[in-house]
Amino acid sequence: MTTPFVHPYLPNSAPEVRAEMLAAVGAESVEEFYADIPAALRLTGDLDLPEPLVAEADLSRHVRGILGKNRTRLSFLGAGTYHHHVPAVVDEVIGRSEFLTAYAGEPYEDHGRFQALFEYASLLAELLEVEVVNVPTYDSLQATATALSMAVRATGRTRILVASDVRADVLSKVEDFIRPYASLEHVPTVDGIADVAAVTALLGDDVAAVWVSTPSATGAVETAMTQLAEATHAVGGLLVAQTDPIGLGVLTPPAAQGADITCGDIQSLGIHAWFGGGHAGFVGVADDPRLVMEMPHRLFGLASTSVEGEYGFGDVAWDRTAFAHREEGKEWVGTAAALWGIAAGVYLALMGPQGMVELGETLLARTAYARKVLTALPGVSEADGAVHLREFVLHLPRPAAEVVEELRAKEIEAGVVLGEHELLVCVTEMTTQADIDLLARELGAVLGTATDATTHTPVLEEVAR
Amino acid sequence: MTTPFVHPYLPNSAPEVRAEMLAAVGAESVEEFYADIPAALRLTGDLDLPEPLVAEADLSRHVRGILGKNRTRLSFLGAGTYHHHVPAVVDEVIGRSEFLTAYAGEPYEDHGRFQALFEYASLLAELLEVEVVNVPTYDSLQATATALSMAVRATGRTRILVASDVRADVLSKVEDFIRPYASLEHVPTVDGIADVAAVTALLGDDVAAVWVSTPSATGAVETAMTQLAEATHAVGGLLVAQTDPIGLGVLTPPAAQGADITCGDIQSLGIHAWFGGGHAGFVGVADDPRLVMEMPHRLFGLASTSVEGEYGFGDVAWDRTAFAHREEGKEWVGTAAALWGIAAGVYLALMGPQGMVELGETLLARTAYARKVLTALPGVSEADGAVHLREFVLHLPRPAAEVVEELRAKEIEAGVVLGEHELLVCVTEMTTQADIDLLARELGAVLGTATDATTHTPVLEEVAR
Amino acid sequence: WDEPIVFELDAPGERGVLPPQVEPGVRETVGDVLADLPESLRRPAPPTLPRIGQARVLRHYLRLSQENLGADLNVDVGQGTCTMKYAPKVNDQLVADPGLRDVHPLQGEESVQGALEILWRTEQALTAISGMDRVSLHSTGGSSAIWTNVAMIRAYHASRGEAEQRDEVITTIFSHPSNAAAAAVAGYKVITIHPDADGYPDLDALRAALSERTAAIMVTNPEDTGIYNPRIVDWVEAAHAVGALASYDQANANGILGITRARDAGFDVCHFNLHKTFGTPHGSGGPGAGANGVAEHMAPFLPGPMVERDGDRFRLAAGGELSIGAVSAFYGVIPTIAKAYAWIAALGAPGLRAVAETAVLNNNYLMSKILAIPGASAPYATGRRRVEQVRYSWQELYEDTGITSEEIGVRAADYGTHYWTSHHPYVVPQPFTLEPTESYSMAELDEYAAILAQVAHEARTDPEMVRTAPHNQTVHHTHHDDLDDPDRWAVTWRGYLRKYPDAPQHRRP
Amino acid sequence: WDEPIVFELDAPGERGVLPPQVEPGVRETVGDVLADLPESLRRPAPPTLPRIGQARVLRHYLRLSQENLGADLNVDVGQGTCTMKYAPKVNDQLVADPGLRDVHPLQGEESVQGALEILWRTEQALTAISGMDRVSLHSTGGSSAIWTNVAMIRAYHASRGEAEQRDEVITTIFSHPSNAAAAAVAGYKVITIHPDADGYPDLDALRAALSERTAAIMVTNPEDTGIYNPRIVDWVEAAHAVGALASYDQANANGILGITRARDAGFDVCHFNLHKTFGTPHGSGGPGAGANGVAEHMAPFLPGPMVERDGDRFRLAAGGELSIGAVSAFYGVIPTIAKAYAWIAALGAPGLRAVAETAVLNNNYLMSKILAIPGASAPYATGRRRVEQVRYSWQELYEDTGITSEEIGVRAADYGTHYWTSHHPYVVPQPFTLEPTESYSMAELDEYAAILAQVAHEARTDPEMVRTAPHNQTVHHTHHDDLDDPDRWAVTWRGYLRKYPDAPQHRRP
Repeated sequence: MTTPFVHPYLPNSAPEVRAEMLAAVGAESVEEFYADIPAALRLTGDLDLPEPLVAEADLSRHVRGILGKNRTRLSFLGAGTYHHHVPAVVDEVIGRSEFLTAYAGEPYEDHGRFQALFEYASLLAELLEVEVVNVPTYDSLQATATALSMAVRATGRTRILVASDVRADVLSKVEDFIRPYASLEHVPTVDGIADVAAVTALLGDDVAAVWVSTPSATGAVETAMTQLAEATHAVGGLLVAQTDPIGLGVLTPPAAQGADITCGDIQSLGIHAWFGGGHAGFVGVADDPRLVMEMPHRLFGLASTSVEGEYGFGDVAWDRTAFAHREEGKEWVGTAAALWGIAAGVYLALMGPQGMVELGETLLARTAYARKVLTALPGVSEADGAVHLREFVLHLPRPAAEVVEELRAKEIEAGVVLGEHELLVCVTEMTTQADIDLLARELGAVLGTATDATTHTPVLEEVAR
Repeated sequence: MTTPFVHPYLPNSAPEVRAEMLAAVGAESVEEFYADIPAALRLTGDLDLPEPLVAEADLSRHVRGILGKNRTRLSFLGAGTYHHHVPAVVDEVIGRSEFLTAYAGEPYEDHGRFQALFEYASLLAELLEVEVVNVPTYDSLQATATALSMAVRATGRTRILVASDVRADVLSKVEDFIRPYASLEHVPTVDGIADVAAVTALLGDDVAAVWVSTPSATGAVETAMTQLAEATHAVGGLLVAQTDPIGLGVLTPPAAQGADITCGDIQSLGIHAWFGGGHAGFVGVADDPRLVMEMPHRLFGLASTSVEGEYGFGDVAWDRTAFAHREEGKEWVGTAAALWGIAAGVYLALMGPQGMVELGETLLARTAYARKVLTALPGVSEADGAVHLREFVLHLPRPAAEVVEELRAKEIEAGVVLGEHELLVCVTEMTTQADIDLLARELGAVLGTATDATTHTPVLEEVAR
Repeated sequence: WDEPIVFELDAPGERGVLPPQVEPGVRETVGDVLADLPESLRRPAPPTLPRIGQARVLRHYLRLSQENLGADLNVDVGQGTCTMKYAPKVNDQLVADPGLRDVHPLQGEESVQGALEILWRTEQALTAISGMDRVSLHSTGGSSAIWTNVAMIRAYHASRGEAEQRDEVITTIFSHPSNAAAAAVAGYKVITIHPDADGYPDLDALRAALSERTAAIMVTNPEDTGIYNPRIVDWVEAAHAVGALASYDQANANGILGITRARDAGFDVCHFNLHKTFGTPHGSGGPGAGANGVAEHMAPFLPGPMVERDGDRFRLAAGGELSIGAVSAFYGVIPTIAKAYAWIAALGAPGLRAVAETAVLNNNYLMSKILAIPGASAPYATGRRRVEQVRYSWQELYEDTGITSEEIGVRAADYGTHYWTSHHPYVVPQPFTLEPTESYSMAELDEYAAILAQVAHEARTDPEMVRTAPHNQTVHHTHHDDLDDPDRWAVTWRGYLRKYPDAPQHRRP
Repeated sequence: WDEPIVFELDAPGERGVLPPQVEPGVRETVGDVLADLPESLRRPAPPTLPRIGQARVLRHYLRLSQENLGADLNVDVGQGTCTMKYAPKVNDQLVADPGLRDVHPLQGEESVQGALEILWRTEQALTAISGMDRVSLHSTGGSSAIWTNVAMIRAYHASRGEAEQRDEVITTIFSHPSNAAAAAVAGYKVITIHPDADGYPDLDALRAALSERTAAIMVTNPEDTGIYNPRIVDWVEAAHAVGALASYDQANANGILGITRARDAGFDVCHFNLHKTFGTPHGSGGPGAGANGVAEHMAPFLPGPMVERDGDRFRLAAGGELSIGAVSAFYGVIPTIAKAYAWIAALGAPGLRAVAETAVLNNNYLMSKILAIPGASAPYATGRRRVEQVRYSWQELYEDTGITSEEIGVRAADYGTHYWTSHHPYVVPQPFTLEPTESYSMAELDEYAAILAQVAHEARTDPEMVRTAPHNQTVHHTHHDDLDDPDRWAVTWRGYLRKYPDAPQHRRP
């Protein structure tokens, strides 16, 4: 140690303590510990980094100064990350040091973590109507890639039919991931949802899976799930349904309509948007060893203990995982997104059955309302006639990118540009009727429609009492 | 219950549960429980309140909407509430459900709370150099009023000499509080600090206490504490020193200079400003039963247990308190500010001796720097030549209220108006050299001084790296 | 955890947090400020605080927190009169907004409109709830608010030249002790009324005590026994008849929110405990907050400044000439006030009424369970319903077994719950006071009653087990006698080291 | 606590949180949206989630949290290779800023300059620390970053037309298992090199394995044994010599921060685990975050979009034609990245070097304590110093007593601490891996070593005590065999109820 650097994160940095420890190990200096690193590889100077902000007050001011440049806005953005309400109790629970800073403890000492994740899986399983749900993986991209890989392995086949409009980022990940084993074939949708006849025509005994996304990338809810399942099963394939559980209080879960593997993201269930960094993926299947043994994730199970009536927990079928098998495993297991799983569990425990029903209704109603008032603007039309949850595509009379820029100047994010004239608009339970009316007014103004833009209301004003 | 009102805060609000409970007690309806309330007193309609925001998301938006109207500013305001850094660990600890929602548990079940408050008292005692510190009372106003009452009771006398410039709010509280027992006599200060000769001249064997404030209301540090103590003790009176512990890493504590009772506020020690709502008061004395038995507050003490080497805790001399004695007690005991005490304990444990020394030096240095650069402006002078910690008074060539308003237009709070031309300016460790330089520039501009106001730097910009 | 005292964690060289250092530019300008201090001011040695790394400080306090039983963790119905209810987490989070947390009370009003609006809206809501004409939020706790009441009463009589003449305050034995204590501190002689034969506040005794010397009656209603005084209007009128004021301690208002209001019974001043009735966390014993409601004729005596609304803007108006002045720093305990506001906003009028009715239902439900335990009783007004809480007695169990209420409490905590005897003095023998509030489910009330039934059963079958408790807590039987002896008590570590120089000083292994 | 499963708390009518309801104006416009759903889409009955009041949900999870042992609570040196260090609370609080938490990834760039600046600054810092030319933060964890490495390697060879030819990846047995696993998932044949006679990675074996079929070597250094490969440059050069790439798993970088850099050893790609080396909390197993550093020639293959700086502004630039595409949703795990940034900012260059040196000092200090316990050893490179962690063995103790490493771990937890055997496969017999990092004080390391010494002592004197552990934890010996049997495992409550229809269903008393 050339110069002593004393810091609150470094308890043993005082010179006298270091000397005592070095003496205990019989070393002259820490240099001895680096004996195996060749001199040519040793860094001679300091790393090229800014001066440290050792005073916490200075660090806080610096970081807050940067983050203060962000602005939240009235937003109609979705496309994978959604602005739903995060109940305070969720943040409280995942902020607890015991959960936040735990890692890979054993079932006895980390009983609480095992139980919380078992409960998460159990709660989500009720929503999905499946019996097996994994400890979360990274995000819906990974979950979908893994789900399709599972289908490939379970069937020993290599063709995958893509029956829905799927998100571009998910598609990109899946393509690169399954490249060594399988290939994707896209079946164009009709009026926003699957073309059952076209899918059926392409099915054969070399098809591992049909991939359905519901809601799709445009927010369309698939209505022909049962027919797709029947057709897929008829050739021995598996139906993989990618979904967002947020609507399942009111919508029939894919598994109840024949989907073999359900996968997707839980960001909607109590996780903040985090600039797109708050995602976690789930994979759910029936309790069928053929599929369960293909899951690469950790699964936490409930077991009895030596005390009558007491619940213990542990890893289910540990031998499936790459922890046990390195390259012989199905995939890998690593630090993924357990805390978001706990968050989603707390969310579902708070929402309960009635909460999920009411939320589903609010989402459907506000989506329908937004479609109605926005397509009432002259020149604005909707891209399809499907049932939509949360998102839908508008066809605009002006280039969508221009419209979006002009509304940003009014601190409104109007939606995601999907095509030259196509705008993907998203509403959630956080988007009130007043918010939607405001968008309609401002969009109308931007499109040159005569509206009563004089009654301009400030954005993000408080809820009317 | 006229109409069922189901709410997350009300578990037993479902009609079927209420019916079951009513049946269990043999009541027809909750109306029965109100049989003792005369009909004439029963409210017939609903209370006149806004519609409830039963959805948490709606409540959050409403409250955030209101609070969003507040703005933090570059501030040189003090006068009782100070902007010091609150270490993250402090907020973490006092945010723990176990501390935040505990109340009056017993020493066994609430061992942690007793220990944390014992430790707070112990840590503050080291800073103050006393052996007894109370579980916090409301604020420095109450602490000072109580300290002076203690002196009145302990001496059986009724005159109190006010030797320092004391804050107007503290004075107001003290006057109203001690009205039944004692009276205050003000001894004008000289050059910001006590006029020892004048105080001595007024002393007599009817004097219960001499009240010194250091730093004073103008931030002046008292240098004649020892002489005041000697003179007071010579007539059998007690020296009551009101102080802010924030400077005691480098300044001699009053008790070490003869003060009999030290009192004040701990807001500076790790408690946010809270718009003036984050205060807690302390009273510290030597372990002298004559004074300790006059303390009305709870005192938590350490005791041995039936297990060798284990520490237990409990109330010291419980029989002093109004809990035990109603109107025969010394004062009252009630919910005051225990959590802020825990916060201050964590703060001191984090700061350690070196932290308090470095902080004290930073405060003294920045205070001196601010006095220097601000009094360098033409027409600006300082009100006295005393040593100052954190606060000092400037004499301005223009009415102070006007100057303050003009600087507010630039999002700077320049200080507290004390007199027509007097401005009380406060700097802390959060006020950097750059902040002070900015104030000097802007104040110069407002006062019409030629300054390089062209190099105007944005307020609250990030720390220069 | 067997967590040492924080001083025992001292390790040379460790730092918990570093403060900002003096900039070179500042040092150049001002020199060595420490060396420049007058000799008498320069502390000769740094304070003997422990030196501990940040992670270890955190670990210390986290472990201590786990050795504590907050209301969030247990079925906290045992602290009757203290209204331990659920303090919603959302309110804690909303209030932690830097826009509230880091604003200074003396900033320009235009920059703190949000804070002022919260104060104004809370005052308005409490005005509606109490029926009073004006509300102040300056008081820093329940007892502090009682003090504010008595200070206003004193100022009122002084303004009429009757300060000397009116030197008595009347209260009841089952009003909160702080009424008596605050009146005494304010210089009043305190007269205490005991219940009548039926267990209700004794109106005849009041009438006998009232005179032109009476400054005020200061009463809690429902009383700490849970009994509502049905003749409260007669009490107030009797006081007014002799020129005295009537002060209403509404610490026990939880069961009557939206049911009846202070003003309707004729009170001149009243107060609420925001941290009790309005669902803010109790903070291990504060910060709380008090609200004082007054009738118009008492408004001039309120502490200043008050928030006024000017159209869409809010501003602070200084207190008038008759104001009692500052009762606390600035404008009251803002974080607590803001949480109370959010709690009221979430519930509204129908919610507050549901709170009251549910709390009362829970209380009577729990009472039926408790009275079914052999040895438990509820003295006074036997057979009548109670409002918000019940003061029970284990006298019968004590006579049968010799086990005291205090011993039962220590043993109950072995089952992971809190239990409290009651405020002194123990007019009710072997007392305990339970107040379930609206926050606990039927299942949780059943659980609590089952624990007390179990302990009462143990008292009869295995009294030694109860007497030697605690058996299942972080710490063992503590020698509390030491704490009453000035030669043996240790209020700080400094005192402990001096008094017990030979005590074992733990250092981690 | 004996806390039930959340489903057992079900109570009809209770609500945990209420969502916003459909406004009358919306309902008027759209009608009954549920009734309008096609039959197949309308869920016939609400999901069977439990109905629980808010306070009870909170209490449930708070109690579960207290049954968990986070790094904040214990001396967490037992999870060697996982770099359990202190995650500063200030970073958690700074990052919780709504300005970061609630922004959407597709907002206009002008409104998210703060988020982009954090990404850019973090990339710059990691570029300096690794010496690489470019850094991407898209990877969502350590193994995810290894996947990104292998995906880029695959894309690189494909761009040169060698995708088919190069179908092998070489790793070492003491590199993290995810290197082998990810390479296999990417379609590669995996060749694993075992140590040489001295315990170092075997260069000759590598040379023998390399060929024109080799796509890459993927190695960890220091390896999970704590041994630094002194011939790492020779390894990289040997790989390059046959046209293969060299991928550096820097999960174990904590001991070499500021000491040596990936680029200096010639690596083409490397990755860091931000949640390990850069002090972000592990979140019960994520979210973590990975950073991929690449040399210039690998930059075209990075996932997109990347942040670019334009003077004072920051913008997102889409990935190019050769990019491997999206590896995660949007731009990576922002909260973790921001915490890592703050950690680096607090320490700077001297701090990172002090971190490395302190971690290595602590590791060797702890090693001296552990090796003093009879029955413990550190196989390979005997007598040499270790860098970041040490893989130890209880083989000798096992031979003496029959007590396994796993049993020791369960018993160690009785003393309030965490202990982990090691990654499979157990090449080192009866392994355990300790990594003290820089976060623990000498006293805490002494405490940890004393606990292991105590358990080892028990193994010799009272083996039954060790074998029958746990004795002092929230739960008792669990029948883990059930979890490997498809007929008996229960992965969800739903599955449990179906498989064990007669199981006792707790309801609170």
